[in-house]
Order: sequence, then C-alpha cells, then structure tokens
Amino acid sequence: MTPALAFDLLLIAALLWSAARALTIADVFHAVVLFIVFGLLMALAWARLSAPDIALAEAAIGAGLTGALLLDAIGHLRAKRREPEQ
Amino acid sequence: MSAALLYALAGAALFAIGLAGLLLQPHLLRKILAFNILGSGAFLILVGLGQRDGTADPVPQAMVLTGIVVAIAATALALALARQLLDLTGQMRLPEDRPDAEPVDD
Amino acid sequence: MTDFLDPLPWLIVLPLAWGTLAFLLGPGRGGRLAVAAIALQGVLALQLAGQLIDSGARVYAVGGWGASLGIDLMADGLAAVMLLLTQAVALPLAVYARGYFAAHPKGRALFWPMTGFLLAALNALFLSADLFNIYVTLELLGLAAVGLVAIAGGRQPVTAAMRYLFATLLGSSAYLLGVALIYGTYGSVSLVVLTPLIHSGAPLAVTLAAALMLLGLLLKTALFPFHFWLPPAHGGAPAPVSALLSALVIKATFYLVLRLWLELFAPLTTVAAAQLLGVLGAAAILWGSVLALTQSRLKMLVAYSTVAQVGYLFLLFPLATLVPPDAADSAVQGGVMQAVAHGLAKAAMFATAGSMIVATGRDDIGHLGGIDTRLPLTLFSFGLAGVTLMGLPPSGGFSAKWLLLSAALETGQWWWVVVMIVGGLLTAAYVFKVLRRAFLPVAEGDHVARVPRTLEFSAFALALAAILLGLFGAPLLDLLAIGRAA
Amino acid sequence: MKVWLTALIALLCSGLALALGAAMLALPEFVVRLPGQVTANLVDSGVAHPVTAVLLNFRGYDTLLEVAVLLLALLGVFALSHHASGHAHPSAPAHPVLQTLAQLLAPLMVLVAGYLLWVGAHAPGGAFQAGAVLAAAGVLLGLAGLLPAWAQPGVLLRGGLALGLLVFLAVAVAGLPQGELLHYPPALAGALILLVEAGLTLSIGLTLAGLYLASAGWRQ
Repeated sequence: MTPALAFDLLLIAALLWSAARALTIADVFHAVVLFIVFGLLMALAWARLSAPDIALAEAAIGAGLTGALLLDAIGHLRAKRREPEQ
Repeated sequence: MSAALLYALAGAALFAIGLAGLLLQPHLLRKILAFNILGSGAFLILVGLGQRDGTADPVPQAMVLTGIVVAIAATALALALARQLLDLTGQMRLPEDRPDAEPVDD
Repeated sequence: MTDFLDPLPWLIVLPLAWGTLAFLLGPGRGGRLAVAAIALQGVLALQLAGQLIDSGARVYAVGGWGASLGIDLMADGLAAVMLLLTQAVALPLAVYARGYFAAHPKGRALFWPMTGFLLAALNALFLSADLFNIYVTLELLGLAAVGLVAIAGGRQPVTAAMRYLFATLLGSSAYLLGVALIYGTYGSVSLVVLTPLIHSGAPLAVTLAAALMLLGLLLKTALFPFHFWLPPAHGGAPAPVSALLSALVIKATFYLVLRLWLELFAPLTTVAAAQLLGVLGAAAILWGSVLALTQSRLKMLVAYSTVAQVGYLFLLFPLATLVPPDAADSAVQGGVMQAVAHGLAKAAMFATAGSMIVATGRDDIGHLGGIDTRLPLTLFSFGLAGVTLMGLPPSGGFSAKWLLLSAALETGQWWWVVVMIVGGLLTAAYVFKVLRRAFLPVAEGDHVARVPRTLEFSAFALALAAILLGLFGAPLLDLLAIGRAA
Repeated sequence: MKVWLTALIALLCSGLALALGAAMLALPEFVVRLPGQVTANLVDSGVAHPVTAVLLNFRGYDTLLEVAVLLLALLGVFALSHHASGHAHPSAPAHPVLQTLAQLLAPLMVLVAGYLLWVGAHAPGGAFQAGAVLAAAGVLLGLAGLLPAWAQPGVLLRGGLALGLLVFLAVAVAGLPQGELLHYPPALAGALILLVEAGLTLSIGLTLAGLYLASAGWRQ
C-alpha cells in the first residue's frame, strides 16, 4: 500500500466516522462540532481530488459559515431552554 | 482503481448515512446536518466519478462550487425556519414527530 | 437567432430582473411593476409559441458555446404550453395578489421579489436542456416556494414550510445524485447529447440514476404517498401563494417527470413501472378526494383536491408507455391538458377561497352562509372551477379526461376509466359540499364583508379560461405536437 | 413499530449505498470528455483558470441562477426574522476589544478578498471565495455593532445585496445584440468577467454575512 492510498483510506474512514457520529451523538452541540470537523476533512478530500477551489470554498463556507450558523442556532436553543426556569 | 473513484465510493456511503439521518432523526438541527452530509456525498460522487480516469475535470468542480452555495442558502433558510418554530412551539422538531408526553431534550 | 428582442432569453431575464428590482424598491412595493412585467412575459411566451409554429422546435446555446461545454436551452411544444400556462396563471394572480395584500397585509413585505424569482425559476426550468442547470432551477423554485409559504408567519405555516423544505431538499438531492451518476457515466449533462446515448442496455448507474431522479421529482410533485407535505403547505400559505403553488410549482416537477420518461429515459421504461405510476395516481385520486370531503377548512379542502388532481396527471404513464403511437399521443395530450386545466381551475379555486376567507374573516366551510348574495361572482367562479375539476363538458377538464379515457379504451385498460369516474363523483361531492354551505343564509353572529372587485374579477378570469380551454383547446394540442418525436 | 421502521430505513439506505457502489465499479469508458474542451476554449474565455472559466463563462448561466438562489434564501430569512422582531431586544453594546479588533481586521480581510478576486482569473480563487472572506469581515463588523441593522435593511444595504445580480443580468443581456445571452466578445471577456465578479463578491459577501446577522439579530 502506497502512502498516498493509506492517507486516502484514513481520510475516508475519518469522514465516515465524523458524519455518522455527528448524526448519532447524544448532545447537539457535540454534533455540530463533529460536523465542523467533517467539513474540514471534506476540504482535505477536495484538495486530494485536485480541486483547490472547492477546498477553499468548503473550508470557508461549508465548515466556517455553516458552522457559525449552526453554533448560533444552538446558542438560541440554549437561551430558549433557560427561559422558563428564570 | 483510481483515488477519485475511491472518494466517489465514500460519497455513496456519505449519501446513505445522510439519508438515514434525515429520515430517522427527529431533531431539526440534526436533520439539517444530515442534509448537508447527504449533499457532500452527492458532490463527492459528482467530482469523483467525473475524474475517475485520473484527469482533473473543472466542469464538475465548478458544479460543486455552485452546489455548495446552494447548500448554504438552503441551510440558512432551514435554520431560520427551525428557530422560528422553536420560538412558536418551544420545540426543535416537527410536531407530528413528537409524542406529546416526551420531555424536551437537546 | 441572435436578435436582441428574442423572447426566449427574456422569459428568464425579465422575472429575475423585476424580482430583484421589487426587492430594491422596498417592503411591499413592486406590485404594479410585477403586473406590467408579467403581462410582457405573456406577450413573450405567445411570441415564442408563434416562432415554434412557424419554424419548429428551437435549441438556444447560452453564451454561444453549445453542449456539452456550455448550457443549451430548448423550446419545443411541451415547453411552450407550460410557459403559456405559467404566464396565463401568473397575470390574473398578480392582479389578485395586489388586492388581496391590500386587504390582508400579513406577508406582503417580500411577496413580490419572491414571486419574481419563482416565475424566473419556472420559466428557466421549462426551457432548460441541461440536467445540472435543471437542478439549479429546481433549488430556486423550491426555496422560493418554501419562502412564500412562510411569509405570513404563524405556527401552522412555519411548520408546513419546514416540512416542505425538507421534502423539497430531499427530492432535489436525489435528483442531484442521479445527475452525478449520469455525468460519471457519460461525461455530459446535456439532454441533447445524452438522449441518443441512452439505450435499453445502459449500465446499472444509469438505471439507478433514472430511479433516483424520478423518485426525487415524484416527492416534489407530491404524488401519493409522497403527498404528506402538500396539504399543510398549500392550505396554510396566503391565498395567492397557495394558488401559485398548486397551479404551477408542482406542475414543473411533473413536467420534468414527463420529459425524462418520454425522452431521456424512454428506452429504460417498462410497463410494470408505468402501471405502478398509474396505481399511485389512482390511489392519489381516491385518497385525496376522500380526505377533501372530510375537511372543515376551505383551503385544506382545496389543497386535498390538489392531491387528488395530481393523480390524474399520472394516469398518462400506463396509457403512453409501450402502446400504439395513437393511444400514446392521446394519453400525453390528455395528461398535459389536465395539467393546464387544473392549473387554471385550481388557481381560480384558491383565489375564490381566499376571497371567501377575507369576506367571512375565517377559514371554515361551516360559516360560508351568505356568500351567494354578497360574493355571487366569486361563488360562480368557484363553481366553474369545480366544473373543470369534475371533468364536465365543455371545460378543459372534460377534454383532458376525454383524451385519457379514449387512450384507456384504445389500449384496453378499462380499470383506469373506473378510477376516473369514481374520482369525478367524489370531486362533485366535495365541490357541492362547499356550494351547498355558500347558498345558506348568513348564520347568526356571522358577518360577510365585501371584497375588492379585483379579487372577484381576477378569479373569474382564471375560472373562465379553464372552461374556454375545453372549447378552444385544439390549437394548444397542435402546439404541443411540435418537436415531439413520433 | 418504530423499531422495525428504523431497521427498514437503515436497510434501504445500506442497500442504496451498495447499489451505488456496484454501479460505480461497473462504469464503461466516458463517451464525452470535457476537460479537453475546457482547455481548448480557455483562450477565448477571458480567464486562465479553468474552474473560473467554467463558472463565469462556459456555465455562467448556472452561476447567474445560483446568485438568485442565495439572495432568495436571504429574503426568506428576512421574512422570518421580520415576524420574530417582536421578540428581539436591541443587542447589548459590543465589547470594546471586539470593536477594535473588528476595525483592525476588517480592512485586512477586505484586502484578502480583493486579492482572491483578482487571483481567480488565473489560479484557485474567485468571487465565491472572496465573497466568503468578505462575509467573515461583515460578520465581525456586525457582531461589533458597526453595521446598520439587518432586520429592516435600508436602501443602501438592499442596493449592495442586489448589485451582483443586477450587474450580472446587465452583462448577460448586453451580449444579446452580438450573440446569445451571456455571450462575451473574446476581446472584452476578461474585463467583463472581472466586472461581474467584483459585483458578485460584494453581494455574495453581504448576503452570506446577512444570512448570519439577520437571524442572529433577533436572538435575545
């Protein structure tokens, strides 16, 4: 097995693991963090597919901005949860 | 087998994982994550299969760039709807998916 | 053709431009601009139809590149019919919406820009000859439709919009996966290039792609059992939005199913798959009609009626697949006629329902008493639309069902005739349920207000068009034949 | 009931993955090959980077519609945040450190965006990546309270959001007398594409920032 193939297989395993965990882990905050990790791994995958444009866009938009939107929504969710207790 | 085809196969698995998540997870945020994973799978298949002969193909790459922008647009709209639903119902799930007595979880 | 005033590109550019300008003008503005621009789009669609009648189907290479490198647009008879339907429904509805939002301002702020983008998406979709470009138009259409459902806010519409969004996104993702498989197999997404390449021995990837794309589109068309998202979305949106969605948006994905089935994937179609589509259509007719009968809210009744009427569209597949060409032609004509007739009639029905709700101040069939004296034209229009949905002569619905019926008899598939007759009786039942209530006197404590005249006349124009279609539908069928391979 | 439904869906999804995998391993040779065509026509496209050539020229029509999708999503977010405005409180004044940081970083990010826009003509980069960086700057400024309110965008902000699409439409239509929609004369293609990309960068940046700020704006 060449180092390149080993890297590809490792990356794919990490992609599948982070995707599956993001959808099954109990806490939604952890799920979003895993999803951001997934987005960064996708950026790596695009670089491996000789697609630097997509890698840039995926890191900035797919992981960055989507991540920010999701984290903000979680902030909203938690603020809402605390409300009735006050 | 080319590396590109390998990523296309990974894309197939991601599409299936995302599909299962979209259909099975009741929490709206998780459905949104699942939709994004599903989309990433389709994008990997588009570029991976398009480059299965080993040559970089700018056409599917440009399509995926378009697709990523469409995906964030859809995600933002979905999150805005989910928040609005949370404000209106106190829940981040679609009403019929929710047994009435079930306690809130996140 | 490189004329500056060529109608084909302007049919896409114009709605995009006025949608953006309406946004620039500010919240609630742009109604007058929209009406003028849609009227112009109607002229363009007629002009394009005239070109096709004179010189046959057209292919238009955007940017001058041509397939497979560039994107081709294609205008044939089927596309022209759908374009005419779109502008013909949109113009009266734009007039209606101006009056409706003046009386009922909730949701007015962003209606016009979203409607501009919705119409641009429809026109672009009907004209596209590129599988990936169609994906982009589908997303534009889906997000515009979901946004429009949610514009008035409120618990029920927002829930409906959320469900609709997931359904439409899942549908377009399945479609996109199919496109990826097709590109991965052949290296092109152009319909012009691909159509001669696909034959009955196509690789597994292509069969899988066909299944995924069709399933995704069926979900977006809300064919039984994928109809779960439709009634709350169409029943909960503001009336002009419900009308646009029921009349046009689901027809767009039906159009794609039809085009893919008859052209790109024709070598892969089987009698079993066609019968399955017919069975789902029949189930939709029966299930949708029965549920329409049990509704107590007027707009939910009309929405379930859409579930049922979508079923008729799918009866064309068993009648047009692997049968003699005469029967197939008749079935396709019937299906397209049904799409047009239902588009006009359902737009009229949602518009009249909206007027009745504005007049009575509530969405409840039990409180329609007095409509007959206060809104006689509206009630008459509702009745005319009902005549079309039932398929009674001389309406467009009658022509549609007659064509489907003759195809069924010609191919010996009498069971579809039974479904159509039962469906017609059930339709009559739910239409009369509304009419009967409307002829009762005003109930104690109820108040029926008058509505702006534009609401009444625009709905009447739509209902009348659905009837006239039956009398003067022949030129439309001639147009439909242009570019259809024999 | 619930358990067997879950099992059924899981089974169907695995089946789909397996079918997709089997189909991918049995693909024939390509019939059409586009990378060669892209290279062959690159000279006439006005840019030297193939992906930008596809995105703005060969398949520029997709991009035109996609920009509309993005603006439309923001309209949807506006529509929803509009109804929520009853809940919204004026946000607390931002931390002074954040304000200073934003004032320092934002011009730098605008420079980076400008560089990405320019470099896109011959290397990876372009309007979308530049727009994303601009959006990051916008989010930063917005969080620091240095941008006008998003919930009710004024005419200037609406103009900035619509500019990219309007410029793109104008350039698309300008090609009609000489050819088809979105036809660029080869001599002018480079300049026209840069013009379109500049408008897109600004509008995409504002729109992406708006997707975040318009919804974050009504958090309590």
